[in-house]
This record gives sequence, C-alpha cells and structure tokens, in this order.
Amino acid sequence: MRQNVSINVHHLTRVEGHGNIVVDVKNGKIEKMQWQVPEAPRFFEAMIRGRHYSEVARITSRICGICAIGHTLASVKATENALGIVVTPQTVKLRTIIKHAENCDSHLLHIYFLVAPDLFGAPSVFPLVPTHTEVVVRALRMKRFAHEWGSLLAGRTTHPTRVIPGGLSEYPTEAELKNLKKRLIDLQPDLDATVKTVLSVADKVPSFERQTEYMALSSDKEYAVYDGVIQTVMPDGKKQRWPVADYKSCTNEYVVPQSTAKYTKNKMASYMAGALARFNNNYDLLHPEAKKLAETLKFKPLCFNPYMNSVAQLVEVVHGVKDSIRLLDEVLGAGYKPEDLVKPKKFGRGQGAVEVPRGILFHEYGYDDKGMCTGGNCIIPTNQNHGNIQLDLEALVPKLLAAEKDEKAIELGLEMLVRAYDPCISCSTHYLKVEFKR
Amino acid sequence: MNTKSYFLEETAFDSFVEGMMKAAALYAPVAKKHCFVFAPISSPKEVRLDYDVTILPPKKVIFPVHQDLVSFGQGGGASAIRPEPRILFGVHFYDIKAIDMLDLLFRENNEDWNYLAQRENTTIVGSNIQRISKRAFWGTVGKGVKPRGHDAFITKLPKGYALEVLTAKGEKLLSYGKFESATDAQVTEARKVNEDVMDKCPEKLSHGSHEIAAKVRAAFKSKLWEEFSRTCFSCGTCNIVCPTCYCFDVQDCWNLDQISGQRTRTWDGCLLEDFAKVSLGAGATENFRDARSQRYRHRLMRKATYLNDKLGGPACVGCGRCSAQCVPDIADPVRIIESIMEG
Amino acid sequence: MSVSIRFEETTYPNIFMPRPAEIVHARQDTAMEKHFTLKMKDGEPMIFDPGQMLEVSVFGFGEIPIGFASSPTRTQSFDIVVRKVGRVSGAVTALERGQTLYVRGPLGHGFPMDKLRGQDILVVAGGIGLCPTRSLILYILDRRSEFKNFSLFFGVKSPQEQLFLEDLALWRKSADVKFYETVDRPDDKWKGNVGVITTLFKKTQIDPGTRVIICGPPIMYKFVIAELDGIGVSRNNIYVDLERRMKCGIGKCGHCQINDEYVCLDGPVFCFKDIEHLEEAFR
Amino acid sequence: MSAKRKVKVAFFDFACCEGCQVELTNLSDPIFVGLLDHIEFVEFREVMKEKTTEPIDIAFVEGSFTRESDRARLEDIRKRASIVIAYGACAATAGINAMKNHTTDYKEYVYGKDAAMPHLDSQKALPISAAIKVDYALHGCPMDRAEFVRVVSDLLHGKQPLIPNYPVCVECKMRETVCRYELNDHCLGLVARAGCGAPCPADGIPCEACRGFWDHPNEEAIEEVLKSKGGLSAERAREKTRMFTATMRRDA
Ligand SMILES: Cc1cc2nc3c(=O)[nH]c(=O)nc-3n(C[C@H](O)[C@H](O)[C@H](O)COP(=O)(O)OP(=O)(O)OC[C@H]3O[C@@H](n4cnc5c(N)ncnc54)[C@H](O)[C@@H]3O)c2cc1C
Ligand code: SF4
Ligand code: SF4
Ligand code: SF4
Repeated sequence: MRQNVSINVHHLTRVEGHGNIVVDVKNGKIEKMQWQVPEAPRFFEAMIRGRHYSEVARITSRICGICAIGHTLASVKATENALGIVVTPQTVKLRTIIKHAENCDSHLLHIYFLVAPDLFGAPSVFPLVPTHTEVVVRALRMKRFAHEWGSLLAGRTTHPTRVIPGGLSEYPTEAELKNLKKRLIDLQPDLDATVKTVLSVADKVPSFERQTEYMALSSDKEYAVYDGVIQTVMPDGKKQRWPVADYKSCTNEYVVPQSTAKYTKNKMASYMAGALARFNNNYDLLHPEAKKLAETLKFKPLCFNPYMNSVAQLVEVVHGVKDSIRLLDEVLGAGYKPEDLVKPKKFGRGQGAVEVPRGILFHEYGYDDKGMCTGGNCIIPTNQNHGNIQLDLEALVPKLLAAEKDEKAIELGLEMLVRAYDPCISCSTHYLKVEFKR
Repeated sequence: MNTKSYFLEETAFDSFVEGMMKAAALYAPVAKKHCFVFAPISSPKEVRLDYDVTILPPKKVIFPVHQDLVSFGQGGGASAIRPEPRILFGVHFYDIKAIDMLDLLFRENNEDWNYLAQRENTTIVGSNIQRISKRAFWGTVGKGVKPRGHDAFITKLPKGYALEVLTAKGEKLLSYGKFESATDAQVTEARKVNEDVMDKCPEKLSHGSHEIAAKVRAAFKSKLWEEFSRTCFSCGTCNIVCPTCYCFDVQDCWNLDQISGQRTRTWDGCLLEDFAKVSLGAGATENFRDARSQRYRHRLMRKATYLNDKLGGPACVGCGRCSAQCVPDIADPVRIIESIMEG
Repeated sequence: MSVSIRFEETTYPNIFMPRPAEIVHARQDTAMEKHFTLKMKDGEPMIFDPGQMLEVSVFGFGEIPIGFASSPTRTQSFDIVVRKVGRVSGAVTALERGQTLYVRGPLGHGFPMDKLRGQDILVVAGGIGLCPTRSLILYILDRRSEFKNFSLFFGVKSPQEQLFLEDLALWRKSADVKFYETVDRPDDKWKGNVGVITTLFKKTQIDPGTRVIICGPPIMYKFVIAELDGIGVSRNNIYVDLERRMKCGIGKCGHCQINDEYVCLDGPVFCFKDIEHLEEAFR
Repeated sequence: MSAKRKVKVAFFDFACCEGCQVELTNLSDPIFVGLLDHIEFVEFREVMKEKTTEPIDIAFVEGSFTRESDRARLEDIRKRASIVIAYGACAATAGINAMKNHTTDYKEYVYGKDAAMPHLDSQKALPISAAIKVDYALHGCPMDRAEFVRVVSDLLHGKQPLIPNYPVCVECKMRETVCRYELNDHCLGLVARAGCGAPCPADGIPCEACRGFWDHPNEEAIEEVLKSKGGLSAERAREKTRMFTATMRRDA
C-alpha cells in the first residue's frame, strides 16, 4: 500500500463550475480527503427580493446555464403554486417534453464531452476530432438536435423564454410539432450508434459500490421528470414518499467550511440524486425500449455503483426520446392549439420540484399581494450530492491505495467519480436562504 | 393599356388564390396576433384582405430587410442579384404610392437593379381598404399624388370582388381565377367603395402639401423638435416601419471558410445614433446629427419637405405606422405638422 | 484550404459590383496614411475630375469613399491616399504593391474646372484634406498657364502628420505656387509657422476675386469662411469639399445627406453659396 | 492567416452560470467543426482537461468580477492574451450578478450568521473591465451564437468586430414582432443594445435588456413609458432596469 499521496485537483475540469479534490495521505493514513466547492457565491436570494412574479424564473434561470430549463420549470411551478395557478393538461405535457429535451441534452453533453474522453483515454473531446471524427460529429449533431428540440417549445435552451407562469408564452405550429416527432423517430440510428459507442468502452467503467440512499421525484403514472412527489429508496429496497411541500424535512441543509455550497442529508448520512437515483427509484416506469437497453447492459436496480450514473443517463436518453414521441402523439391527438395563460388566483407561498439532469430540484417562493417576491429558497441536486461525493471519495481512496495505484491513477479515479455525478457546481452555490420576510 | 374590369364570385376567391400560388411566390396580408403582416401564403385561408395595416410595409417583398449585393470568394466578386417571380397581393393604395416613390428613387441618377430586378419580377395587386387603422391619415396627405405602380386592383363587393386590370402583368392574373367581365354597376360600385373610404381616416392634416413643406422647412430652428423628442429612444422604429424609408447600411461578412462571403445591405434608420457618424482617425469621431432632436427633425424634414420636388408631394403616404408603433407616441406626423402649422 | 464558389451570371447590371485594380505602387506616407498608385486590371483608363471620389473596397472588410489624389491629366494610373481610421481603411492600408483593391467610380461631382480656369486660385487644405485637393493642385500645376495666381495653404496638427513630403518639398521651392504651411503643435525641428490654418491669411494678400477651395476637418470651415468674408471673397466663388458618412456613393443609402442634398451625388464639392443656407452643412 | 497557424483560443470562467460556454456546444456540427479549421482550443475547463501557460490569441472570459481574490487570475489572463473578450453579460456588464449591488445587506441577508466566513467573500459584482482591460464584449445572457461566430471570424482577419449601437426595437421591428406595448405588456427593448435579433418579444415576453444598455439609453423616458404604457407601478418602473443593467444605470 502506498504511504504518501498528495493530490490537489484545483478547479476540476470537465465539470460545470469549480470544484477541488484534496487528498492527503501520510504514512498510509488519510489525513485529509476533501471535496471542495470554491465557486464564487452569487446571492440569488438578494436578487429576487422585491421582483415581480413574472420576472422571478427569468432571474433564477441564471443560477445555472446547464439546467436553465429545469430551474425555469421548478421556479415557474413554485410560483404557480404560490399564485394558485393550475396549468392545463396540454401545458403539462408540453413542459414534460421540454424537460425530456433538457435531460437528453445535458446527458448527451455529459456522456460525450465530459465522460467519453476518460473512457477513450483522452484529456478532452478535441483530440478525438481527428481520431474519432464520426463520434465527435455525431455528438455535436445529437447535441444540436436536443437543443433544437428544447428550443422549439421553450424558445431556447439556455435561459428559456417561453416557459412562464400560467403556461407557455408562444407556441410552435402543429406542423412544427409533427416535424419534431418525425425527427425524434429519425434519431434512432444515432441512438443506436451512441449505445454502441458506450458498449465499446463499457468495460472501462470502474467497479465500485457503496450503499446509500437515493432520492428522486416519483409518480404512479410515469417515470417522473416534470411532476411527482419526493421518494427515496434505501439500500434494502424500502421506499418512502413525502409531498414536495415537505422538501425541507428531507433535505436538511447544512453548511461545511470547505464549500460555498450547502450540503444535505435525509435518513442516512448522505443520499444521491440524479439519473442513477431516478433509475433506482422508478425503474418500473421506464419506457420499454429504455428498459430493454438497461437489460442489454445488465444494468438493474438497485445499483450502488455511482460510476453507473452515466449509464443511467444513457438509459434516460432513450426513455426521454421515446416518451416524448408518446406525449407528442397525445398532444396532437387531443386537438393541439395555443392556449391562453392561466391567471393568478391568489398570492402566497408555493413550492415546485422537477428532475433536472443531476437530480431533484426544489424551488420555493413567497409573494405579497402585489405579486412581488418576498423571499425564496432553492435546493439544487448538486448540493444534495456533495455529501454523497465526499463519502464515496472517503470509501474509494483506501481501495485505490490498497490496489497500489500511483498518484496519477488515483487522481484520475477520483476525478472520474466526481465527474460521474455530473456536478453542476455553478448552480450549487446559488445561496438562497430558507427564511421568509414577513 | 386601358383599364379593364372583371368580377370574381366570392366562392371563386380561394381557387384564384391557389392559382396565383401556383404561378409565383405569393405574398399577402396574414394575421399575426391582432395585427397583420405580409407573408408568403401557403393556403388561401391565410389571406386577410380585411386587414387594417401591416406592421412592416410591403416594400420588404421587393426591398428585403437584408439583401446580398455582391458575393465574393477567391476569384473576386460576383453580382448577387437573383430576383424571383412574385405576386404581391392585397396592397392598400397608400403602400402602392410608397412603392412608386421607391421605384423612382432607386431608378433616378443611378439605376439600382438590386431593387429594380425584383420590382420588375413582382406583380402588384392593390386592394381596397376594408378596415381603417387607428392612426391612418392617408385621406389628407399628398392628395395630388395617385398610386401608379400596381398591375391590378381588387375591390371587395358584397357578393364578390371587382378586379381592375391595369397592365399586361395584371392581365395574366385573369388566367388564375374564374373571372367574368364586370358589369357597369359593379364598376361603379367598386369606384364608390374606394372613394367613400377616403374621408374616413381618424386623423387628418388640415393643410396642403406645399403649405406644410414651406412651414415645416421654416421651422428648422424651432424649439419644438427638442420638446417632441424629449422621450425619443432613438429606436428607429419610425424609420423601419415606414413604407417610404429606404436608407440602408452595407456590411461584409465572411462565410465559415473565412474566404468567401457576401456584401449585404440592411435597412438602416436616420434616427439611429451612428447614422451620420464618421471616424476621423486616432479614435476621434464626428457625428453630424449628434443630438436626438436633430435626428428626429431630419426624419420629419425628409417626409414633409426634402424630397417633395422629386416626388411631386411629400415622402409620407399617411399610413400611420410610425404614429401607432412609436412607443412614447411622439412620431405621429399629423401631430407634429399640425403643431408647427398652428405655431 | 481552397474554396471555389460558383458565380451564376445574371443579366442585370449591378451598380454595387466593384472592379479590380492592381496596386502598382504603395508607400506609407505618415504613420497613419498610405499612398497607393492603382491601375485598373481591365486596362480601362480612369477618367475623372479633381474632387471626384471612388468607393474602394477590400472584400470581407467593406467599402469606403476615397477621393482621387492624383491629377486627371494622368489617365493610365491614379493615386489615392488612405488614412487608417477604422475597419476598411485599416484593411486597405495593410495592402502592398501587387495586391488587388476593388473600386467603383468615379462618383460624385468634382471641382468645376471651367469656373476655375483663368482665375486666381487659393486652396486651403487641412490635414487629410490635402488628398482630394492634391488632385486639383497637380492639375493646376500641370496646366499652370490656364490659371492666374495660385496659392496653397496647408495646415496639420503636428509636423509628423504632413503628407506628400516630396510634393511639399517641391512646392516650397516652386515658383508656380505660393505655398504656406502651418502646424498647431510644432516639434523641435519645425521652423515654419505655428498656429491654426487661418493664421496663414496674414502671410499673403488674397485678392477678393480669388476662387477658393476648402477641404479639411469639419470644424475648419467656418473659421476659414469668416476669414474670406473679411477679405470680401464672394461666397459664389468659394468651393468646399465635404465629408460625410457614406455607404453607397450613388445617392441611395441616405447616410451622407445634408438637409436635402446628397454629398455623394451633389458633391462632395459644393459651391458654398449653394449650401450656406443648409443648417446641417456647417456647425 | 488561418491556413498557416490556428488561432489559439481559451475560455475562462468566473462568477456566472456557464450558459454561454454551453451555447458553444449548441453551435451545430458543421459550424463547430468548421471553426476548428481555424481555431484551436487551448484551455476550456468545462470540456477539457488541458491547461496552458502559453500565450493565447483570444481569451474569452465569462463571469463577473465579484471578489478581489480573482484579480490575480484575471491579470494573468490579460498578460497572456493578445485579445480579451468579455464573454456574456456577466463579464460584459456584470449582468444579473449586479442585481444585488444596490443593497448593502445582501451577504447577511443570504448567509445569516455564516456571512463572515472568509471563503464567502464577495464584493459588488462588476464587469471584468473593472479589473483588466477588455478589448471587446460579447453581450447577452446568453451571448448570441451567431454573433460569436461573426466576431471570431472578424478577429481571424484582424477586423474590429461591429457590435450594434442601437436599441433592440430595430431588430424586433425587422422581424415584425407585435410590440409588447401593443399587447399591454412592457419591454426594455427601447433601451437595450441590439445584436440578439430580438428573440424575447418574438417569444412572447419582454426584452429584459440582457445585452445591457446601448450607448445612450433614454433612462428618463423608459421610466415614464414603463408607467404610462407598460402599466408598471412607480416603484417597479424605477427598479425595472436592475435586472441586467444595474451597473449601467445613472444611479450605479
Ligand atoms: C467624399 C469623401 C472623400 C474621402 N476621401 C478620403 C481620402 O481621400 N482619404 C482618406 O483616408 N479618407 C477619405 N475619406 C474618409 C474615409 O471614407 C473614411 O475614413 C472611411 O470611410 C472610414 O472607414 P473605416 O471603415 O475605416 O472606419 P470605421 O470607423 O470602421 O467606419 C465604419 C463605416 O462608417 C463609415 N464612415 C466612417 N467614417 C467615415 C468618414 N470619415 N467618411 C465617410 N464614411 C465614414 C463608412 O461607411 C465606414 O465603412 C473620404 C470620405 C468622403 C465622404
Ligand atoms: S420617434 Fe419614436 S419610433 Fe422614432 S426613434 Fe424616437 S422613440 Fe423610436
Ligand atoms: S412617415 Fe409615418 S405615416 Fe408617413 S409614410 Fe412613414 S410610417 Fe407612414
Ligand atoms: S417589443 Fe420591445 S423590442 Fe420590440 S419594438 Fe416593442 S419595445 Fe421594442
């Protein structure tokens, strides 16, 4: 076993936002093992104070440019909840398609741009341009398609324009929706090729397991991404549910000194959110095609290997595409037409949750009788994962040390682990506070 | 060619539109929210001859917002003039008058075929005004100037449409629909419909073009300009929406290969701050219309006086677009002119 | 990478199509100005009046108006001088001998030579205003006998900004032109007059019947004209060469308008009498 | 130029959401690969592990300058880069991060008792030009992809990029969007810098001026118009332009 190791990955690359990994091993003893989040804090709470309800999602969308759609949806849902707005079934379906688009978009980015280079043994996607041109071009093509898919409905994907309290501000034409459906169907060859690419490097996914709690939105109707209640699954397979309004009692935020982001925990010392958490919680409701893929990959719930999060993302890409086709059929079959916005019925307090690529996301706001925001709170999946990342690292380092890996290999193993969580650190340092101004 | 008049049954309208669609790219007024725009037509149902006014004038069909003039590559440059056959259908008379002005302005001194080529390839069908926009004053502006440039004119009658054919291009339209010769009564009725609408504008100028031109010109140094333009945003909306504005900027841009590219002209507006700004070197600049009141004044001078000799009347057709679309509501030529005339 | 784009021929004439001209000579005159001699690649002579201009372009960068700087008595080649002030002028001044410039023109109205012939002439040029007037100056010197007294005032901010140094050296010595120069800010080596251009009026006697040509930075005009008014020069006999923003050079784009006049069509040379009533012409 | 040597491009980020970097991955395959014929990414933390200490031709800096401790890193970037571009609203104008600048209690308000912890240090959010010289700005939240491609193209040729200096209304009118004011809504397009193509009004929402003000916004008039035509309360009208233009306001 190695006696002295010092790793300091300052500003981990190929993650969104800044995170550091610090490992200090002296005489075989782990003296320090820290996952640090030094991202500059941005004070969104101070920003939304006194802003009109129509502006709040536009502001909180800027918490994160990667899950901007998710933040917008969660924010708008919380605002609608606070304002007594119940959106139409068509809106729910269209927003669910938007949510699928974001998850696929982000998953593709993560799989192809952030994870694949490790598996192909490259430092980034750029050296792969000459050696794996076909893969890179496909990645860019699929990424662009996911962007167009989301933009068709949401206006754009980075800080979406059309998702506003009460519904959608503008609508695509029926012909455009039909065309979207066609393009989703036509995506099959690219999907197949993506699966093949992942299969070709699947043996490189490290094996490592640590039992933990998994939290995700859950619903009896569907594999929840846009709507549902909070659910966790414990290592023994037991599941428990809470209403979204109780989110604080399941997240229990706390501050740690090495981080500008807050940490969370529920029943166990930490829990995981994200694709793997959704997979572990809601496997039964996956689209059959997605399930088939999971079976091919011999990937079953409960899976305790965090590195498999990227594989769960792949499964969700297939699910998102197929489920969107289903939803489009439903929307088009039910006499699709642009709808007026649902108007506010009251002003008060409300919560909203959606599943963003990295896991369950909560927003909460209060509004005064003029519709101005009195305060808000927002709990971000990456924050929810920080505790789990720390515990995983603590469990992983001794294993890597025992396997006599050199510093470089240990560093890579640790980086890959953090990256598997796809941490979106920019949003995790939003710092919204829980208290409400009266 | 002598004017000939025809009649189209209400029920034959859609097939006429389809006929035109087959013959050429068809542009006509369509609804956009509660407003209207000229747009390519893909189904007769979209055509809304009952529009009041469009956001942008139909000049865009001939003189597009962005237009490549020259393309370039390793071997040098090449002309980018590529007209396509178009039918511009349902143009109100005031917009025809504006196109007449552009025809003259793009032809005089130096013929600009970047405009003229598409103009020659466009068949213009006027239509009567079924609804009057809330700021129109076409009834009283430049009364001596009549629309000339259209090829045909369609007037909605209770049971169908009267079509007046004025040119050979207009005559071709007859083959796209089931037209019959118009009766004298129908011709008279159509004329009456178009005459009656003339005094229905919500806004009116109370003086003639010459009087206005002289007095507005004399008011160049008036304080009014500054007062009026206090809330002006220099947003150029009054230029961009005007059917008689035709100023443009020209910029070059490379394609992705970084070798080929195009020289493109884009609508510009004299209300925009940099419109008359020049570089003098070493970072120094001179703006010949630096103050927003100067730019604001220039537009009105141009509409009411500067071009009158050339055009035989003011360079304003009274569409009311600038009046309605200026957010602080300070661009209305009637209000400006009336207060100068009173002053 | 080689790129071939297919150019389709169209039957319409395109007034925006520039023609290639070869740079047969290029020289950096000052830190900011570069002097080019051009020859049309199609071999056509360039026939122009002094004071007319060209639209000069470099593809990808754009097109700018530039005055002729050589005498029209020379037809096989012509000169322009370009000051580097921005995008297009920056690209033009980066070109060297053997490279290609694209030009459209000649455009606009130049100096009314028939009204200048047989008269006393004074040219007042400030800074780069010497470029378009150089065309006239060289023309007069070429046909000296057709003109009577000929004086030239030239002012720049600092000695380094003086253009056409060889010309200046010749003119200083020449008996054909009474040449006076001044700088606003002298350096150690400067021995000549110091002060704004109007200080040169003290140096010589200008006859009230003189035809005067003024070209320079925007603020220069009104001071020079005040001086000429004092002498009693008729405003009918004063010609100004104006500069405005220009995008087409053919009277369409609207940028160069001064009240109802288009600088590119009606000018850039105007008889002062014709535009003195235009509020926007001078400040 | 491009055939001989690829231009070295690097991306750096400070306080921001990184959406502008994500926008690059939305460029589409032909454009992205096409750009790679001419440029070479030498540092781009979000998608690559490689880092460089070498000179850089163009540095795109995303995010606001919010803490003194970032100054040295910014200065180092400036030293190594021939051209520094403020990339996106956060860098160009401090964008949304500056919304809190006019309040003094934001730290306590947000952190409560933890406000004094040193790693939570944050001053007012400022554009990066407050720390280093910036050559050009790519405005917008997010920045506009088409403008990015054009600016890169211009810089490849050594041409100074043209950034529009007029209000968004110009582009909004050009695409014939029904004006928000016509729909009894409000809009900041009247004072916002164009260049984005006015997507927001076309998508049924007001322009929030994410590209900042153009050079001479009529601030007095916008407040008036927000009230008289946009139906905003006096207070909302006064506060409205804090969302993306807090650092550019008269009272900043
Ligand atoms: C009639 C006339 C004759 C001229 N003769 C000469 C000459 O002989 N030598 C010379 O060096 N310069 C001359 N100029 C000035 C020259 O045209 C400008 O310096 C040039 O247009 C600057 O363009 P740019 O792209 O380099 O600058 P930028 O600052 O990048 O300008 C952008 C655009 O603004 C317009 N513009 C900016 N400044 C001017 C300006 N001063 N005049 C007109 N348009 C401008 C142009 O369309 C230009 O493309 C003349 C101008 C006019 C009107
Ligand atoms: S007058 Fe009105 S429309 Fe015209 S620039 Fe000013 S604010 Fe805009
Ligand atoms: S000035 Fe105004 S009313 Fe007159 S033609 Fe132009 S837009 Fe219409
Ligand atoms: S919607 Fe906004 S940007 Fe568009 S014209 Fe109206 S005020 Fe201007």
